[in-house]
Amino acid sequence: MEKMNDKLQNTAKELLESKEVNLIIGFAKGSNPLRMRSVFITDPKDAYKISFNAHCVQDLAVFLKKPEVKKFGKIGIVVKGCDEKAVNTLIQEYQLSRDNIKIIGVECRGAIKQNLADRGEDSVKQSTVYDKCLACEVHTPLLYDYLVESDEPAFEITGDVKPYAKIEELDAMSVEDRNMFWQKEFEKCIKCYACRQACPLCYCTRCIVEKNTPQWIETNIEETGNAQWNMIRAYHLSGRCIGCGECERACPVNIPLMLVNEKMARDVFEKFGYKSGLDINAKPVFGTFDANDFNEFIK
Amino acid sequence: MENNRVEEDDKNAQNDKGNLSGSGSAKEKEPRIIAFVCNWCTYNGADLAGTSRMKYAENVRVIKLPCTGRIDPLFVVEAFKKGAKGVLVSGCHPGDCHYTSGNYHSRRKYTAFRDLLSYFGVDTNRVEFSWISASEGNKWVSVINDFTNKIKSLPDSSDIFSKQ
Amino acid sequence: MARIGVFVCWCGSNIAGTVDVKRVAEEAAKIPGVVEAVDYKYMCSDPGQNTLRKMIKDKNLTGVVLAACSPHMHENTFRKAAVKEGLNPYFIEIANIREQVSWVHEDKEKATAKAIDLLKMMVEKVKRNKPIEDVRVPLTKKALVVGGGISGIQAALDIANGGVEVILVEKEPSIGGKMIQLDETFPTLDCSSCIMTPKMVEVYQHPNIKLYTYSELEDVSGYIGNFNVKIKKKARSIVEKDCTGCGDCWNACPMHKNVKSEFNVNLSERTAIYVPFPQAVPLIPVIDRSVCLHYKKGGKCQKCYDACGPKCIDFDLQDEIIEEKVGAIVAATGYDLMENSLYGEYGYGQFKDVISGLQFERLLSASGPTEGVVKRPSDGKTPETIVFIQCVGSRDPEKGVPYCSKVCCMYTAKHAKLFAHKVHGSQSYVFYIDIRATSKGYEEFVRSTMENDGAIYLRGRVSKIYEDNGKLIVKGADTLSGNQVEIAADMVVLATGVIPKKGSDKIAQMLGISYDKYGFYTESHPKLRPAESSTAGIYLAGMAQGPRDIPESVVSGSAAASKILGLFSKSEYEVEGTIASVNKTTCVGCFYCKRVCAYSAISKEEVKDRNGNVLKVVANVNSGLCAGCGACVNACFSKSIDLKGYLDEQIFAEIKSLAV
Amino acid sequence: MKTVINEQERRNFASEVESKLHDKLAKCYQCGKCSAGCPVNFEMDYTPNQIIKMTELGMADRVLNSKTIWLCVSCNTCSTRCPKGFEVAGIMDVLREVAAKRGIESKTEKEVQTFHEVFLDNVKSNGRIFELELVGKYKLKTKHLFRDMFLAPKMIEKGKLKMHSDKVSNINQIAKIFKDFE
Amino acid sequence: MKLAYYPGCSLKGTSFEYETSLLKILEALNIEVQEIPDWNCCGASAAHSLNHNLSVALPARNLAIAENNGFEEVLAPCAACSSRLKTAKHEMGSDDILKKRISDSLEMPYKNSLNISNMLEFLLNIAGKEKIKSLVKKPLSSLKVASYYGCLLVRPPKVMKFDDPDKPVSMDELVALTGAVPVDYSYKTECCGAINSLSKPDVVMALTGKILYDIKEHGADLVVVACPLCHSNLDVRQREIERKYAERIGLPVLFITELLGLAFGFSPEELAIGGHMVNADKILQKLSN
Repeated sequence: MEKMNDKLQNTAKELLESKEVNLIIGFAKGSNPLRMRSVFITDPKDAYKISFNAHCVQDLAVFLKKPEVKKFGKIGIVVKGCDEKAVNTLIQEYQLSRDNIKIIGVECRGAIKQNLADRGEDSVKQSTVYDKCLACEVHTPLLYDYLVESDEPAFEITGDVKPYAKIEELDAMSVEDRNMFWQKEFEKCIKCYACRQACPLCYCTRCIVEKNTPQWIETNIEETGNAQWNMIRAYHLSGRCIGCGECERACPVNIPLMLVNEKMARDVFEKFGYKSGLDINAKPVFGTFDANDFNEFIK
Repeated sequence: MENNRVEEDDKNAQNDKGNLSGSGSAKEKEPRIIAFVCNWCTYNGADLAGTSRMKYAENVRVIKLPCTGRIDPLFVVEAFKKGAKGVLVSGCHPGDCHYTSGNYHSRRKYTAFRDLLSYFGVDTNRVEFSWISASEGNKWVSVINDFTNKIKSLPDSSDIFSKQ
Repeated sequence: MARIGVFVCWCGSNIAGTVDVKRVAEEAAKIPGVVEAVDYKYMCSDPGQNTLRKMIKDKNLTGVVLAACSPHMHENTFRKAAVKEGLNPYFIEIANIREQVSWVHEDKEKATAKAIDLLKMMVEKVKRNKPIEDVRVPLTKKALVVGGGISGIQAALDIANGGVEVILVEKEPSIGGKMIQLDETFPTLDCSSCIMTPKMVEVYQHPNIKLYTYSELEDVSGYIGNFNVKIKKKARSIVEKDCTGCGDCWNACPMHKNVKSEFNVNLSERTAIYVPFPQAVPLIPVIDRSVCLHYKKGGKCQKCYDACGPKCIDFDLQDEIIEEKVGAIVAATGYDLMENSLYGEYGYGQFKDVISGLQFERLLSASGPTEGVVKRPSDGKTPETIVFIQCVGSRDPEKGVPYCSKVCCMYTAKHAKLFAHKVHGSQSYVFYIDIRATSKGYEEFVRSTMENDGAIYLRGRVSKIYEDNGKLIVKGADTLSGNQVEIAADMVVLATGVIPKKGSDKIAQMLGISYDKYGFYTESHPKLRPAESSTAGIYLAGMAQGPRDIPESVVSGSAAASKILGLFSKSEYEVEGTIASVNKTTCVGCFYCKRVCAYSAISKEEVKDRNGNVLKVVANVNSGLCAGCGACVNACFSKSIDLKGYLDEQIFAEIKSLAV
Repeated sequence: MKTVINEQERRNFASEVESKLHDKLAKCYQCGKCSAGCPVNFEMDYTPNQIIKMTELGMADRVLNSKTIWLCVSCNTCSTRCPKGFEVAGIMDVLREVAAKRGIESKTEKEVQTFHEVFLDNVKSNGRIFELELVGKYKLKTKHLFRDMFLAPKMIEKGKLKMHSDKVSNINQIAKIFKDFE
Repeated sequence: MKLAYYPGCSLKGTSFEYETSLLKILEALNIEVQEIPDWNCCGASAAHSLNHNLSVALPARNLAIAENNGFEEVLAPCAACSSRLKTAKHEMGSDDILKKRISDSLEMPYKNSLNISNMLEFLLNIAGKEKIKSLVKKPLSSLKVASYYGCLLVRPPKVMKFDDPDKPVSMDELVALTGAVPVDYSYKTECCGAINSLSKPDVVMALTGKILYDIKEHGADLVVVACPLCHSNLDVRQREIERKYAERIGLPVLFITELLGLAFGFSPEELAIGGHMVNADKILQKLSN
């Protein structure tokens, strides 16, 4: 880890000193050593604060949408492979210019589930990391200006690992049972929109829920309105969500939102062969079409 | 602020609801079906069914839009929320879109949207999609009749968008 | 407060026979906002319209709903009537209770209930209508034609003869395109240059046509009626106004026999300063700087300059950018032939006497390298047996393209025919898969090649060509007799497939028009708008759209021209106001709208503060280009774009009115 | 020649071939390039393109009893040059396999079929080819005892015909492969 | 990189000259290959003619053994063997179910990761032109050599992915490296009839005869091949063809490895050139002059 941190800090320092960027967003140790927090560095002298370990769960790309961050112009950001896909998507969707961002990619071996970390877990294993890490295809970020390699070995995956196994279970259920499942989940929703706030790709300055002519979503907290919000969120993120899992982590009532996001991602891949966040020059799946697209459900 | 005038009318409309429901008198044994159709192909196909005096089930209410590309999947959710038992989306056949590609874009979105509906426990038998050209009056009739029969055969829905 | 008038039409008994029109009107009157609801026997009749106009005036209506026949029947009738009373035409809505109710249902009770529902929907919609103004776009009455082949020439002449100024841009040093390279044309066998040259000269002399040859399109911006184009006039190294085309310069050039002639498809040579062919228009030479000794050897050679009487050669001329403003554009960029070298089994490039169809045209042509005598490229001998192979590259998804190139069946028949006429006692064999001869006189032409000119047609493809003792051994199949056949030929002519001109995709991107996966420009509608591109104000002509023959190319050139003359016949271009508009405050500029727009109607607009700093980039709808389909509205996550006449709010109101 | 097409039989045969071939018969547009380049066409009773069409029409008897399918030497000239990318050589394999499965013995090209069978038997029992045994068994089966006999002495002299061969030692595995895929 | 060697049945039998010469030049090139342990027959044409799945499973066993022994690259000098190995790889690459069935049947894990090279590919890509050229001690400049490719080295191109199927050049390039003059002729990729050698000798003689007479006409001194089946048709059957068409041919047929061996300075005995049916003494003499 020390080697990694040295490289991270040096890179950050150089970038700030050379004025190539005005701000670096990274991770720093919090008061609890097993919880990492985000840190915003403008002074090269503070670069030593930056650090990385298996507790760096947050997707820092979420800050790139904030006006108070945007005003810095050229920004450097520390990203894991999964989070970097968010950066790609932001570039793809014109929310960020490639010229204005320096991507400091870190090779990530997996992030430890925060609830376990809070109980003192500190080792990266199949049983301690998030589901997204088990299915991770981007331990090394796809796009970066600087790469900080991990000095940890990759953890072993043994047996038949099925991340998000619940999806298959849901798929196998009857419609009524799925309805029951989600009704229970969405009943809990308090429409706090934390899922939206935590999402690096929910960057609209005026969200559709805030539009009242027409009222797309019931504002009060009742079942159909809750479901409607969750529906719209899922629909707006399908083909875009890069699976960082921040929405689910942010949800105060523990709705398993990644089961929705991941399902849509699989669906889009199955139907259109598209995976989000891989290529800044790719046409987004719902920004284009193919004359031979899936047509079977249409009479 | 943009629409005071209308909001006011709406309130009145709600108050008067009981009085003016022409359809209300049938006490809604008949399921309501909303059809979102494009102006160029399906709407004309339905017109053709009319001029040919073909007969079909009365349950459908057509909402005309310029193109399937304009038919937002979220309209479907809204229709369910407002009590529709079935929703039909229909437009020009692939390759025939008046606006070149509206139906292609729409098809992609509905492919994903339909799966999402089903995943959330909505019976996808309640949403129907069809390509009906301006010359397919007979297809319009059979799609409407088949869909109406299908909807009638389904149990009362209790999915997350239909609960009142 | 809305003041809506409702009219329920009987349409004689057409509606009233099945729908209780009185009850519909009664129910309508109860809808909030409806000030009066009446029923009338025939709303579309003059008295019906007068009733409508009277109520608009008397009751000071802000909106009208007619429960009547399909809007596709009389919407315009009623809109016009409304306009006469000063009401915005888009405040007329129609509930279709004839085609969708009375004609298709029998149960009067249910039909009436449905009619009431449809009417309610429209009342709720009209309440939320906003005044829409039709868009008027000023027109610059000048046209640009890109490409100086037969279709481009035809378009330019037709537009110019209609009294409109035309700019014709051609990439090559001369206009004429591929057609001027052809010998005689099927099925009438009139000589191509005899019918083409006068047209080329007419273009040159036409007072309304400004011709830029050796020039390329550099940039296009703007929209229908108002395009700004930049044309790069490449340096010809000749002061054009002084040149007389006398030929002293190219006769003096020491670089003769060094460069392959493009015009003769590599069958002859040309000089470094050259005109591509003697009838070139303009008859002004150009210096090919990539081979000219003056440029290659530091200015030492200037033999052409010395020979030139008027001293119009200027070695230092530079490329020039010309800016023009035009109102409409014709894209007629033409075609290329596929690379025959893809077919290793046919030995093109390896065996000198395996040539392309276009090369054979040059061998047949009196202005060609052999002055019209058919000779083998290898040894100059006159061939006695020629094998023609059709579908080389066409209908071949593995190595070439899957489509049919359309002209090869006919030109091969022509080649076999002309060869029989030129070389007595000669023999042609034609390998074909299907014969496509579907225009006037075509089938007869092919039959006569077989029956009168003795060409033997074999139904099958050729698998391989070998060389053996100066002969080409062609190994093919005749599937009709079920035989493998070998023919010893003196020469083999490949009917090479047609592909879009190299670089035509770049021009399409510049123009913002769409093209298919092969690169052919796509029509706005394949049947009903075949001359229009997907972008308003840009029209298509010739082979750039897909394989076609000369008459079809001429027709398409004329069609594009007539579209433009029609457009220019009005003082302004008018489009329906039901187009998209952007809420620039809430737009975040993700440009999904731009991605899904089939009309390139959405552009990026910078929002700046007082000091000119860019605050953000948002979408902007170009009203001249928007066709009003609404695909952008669906693509918008934050619902910052909406479609006039079909606002989200209106659709929601319609749905809500149906709430049960 | 006349053929009455029985739609059910046509479909059965065509789809059996298509599913084994992983390709569609309708792809072929009968240009004949396969037959044009086929090195053994001169010996065949039907040209390759005819075989494809006949298969599509369900003429199973004629196709499976044809000389063509056994004469094909799998040189792949046809598949390589086919403008539609159709597996022409592949369909010959499929038809041979179908013929063998149906127990159809070629009347005219018995030698080819027998050679393949003897060859596979040889592989099955040794794991590798023992050439002398292969040739011997083939000759016994076809009764062409003396064909090519004059070659033998010189080949033995040159050391080309070995008198023994190495077998695969894990011969059970070979047997298992044959069992699993036969 | 660990290089596996799949000899195939012919190289252990009728075409022993191929193996002998091949091992010699690999030694000279300082390339070490290891025979795949307990390899089995690829099934050749018989398997794919009678049983598609077997035609994939038989070569797959060899690939699986090689893969599980840590090899990354396989040399299959026999054109037919390399074709079957490559086809098996191609088939399993597009048919996961079959791949799994085979892997289950073999009771071995299998990733389908090996790269397979035929002789020419191996020489050009793995040994490299430079190295071959540097080893040429006796340029064969007096010889005119026709390269005969046949079918299976280049066809079908989507599986073989090697050279141009209609205008192949790889063997001619190797010939040129030895200093010999490559001879161009028409029937480079025509089929010799290969698999039907025993069962349809008349057909095979017609096909092979056409090729041999064409080569002869173009003035070649000898033919080189990279396939034991081609070799046996062109070499073993040559006398018979001469008799049948009553015209002498007298073209020695060498393996490309033998030609390279001669250029590297090995003696004909070291390369087992004496094992051929058509006597090569005349050209060997021409060389020593």
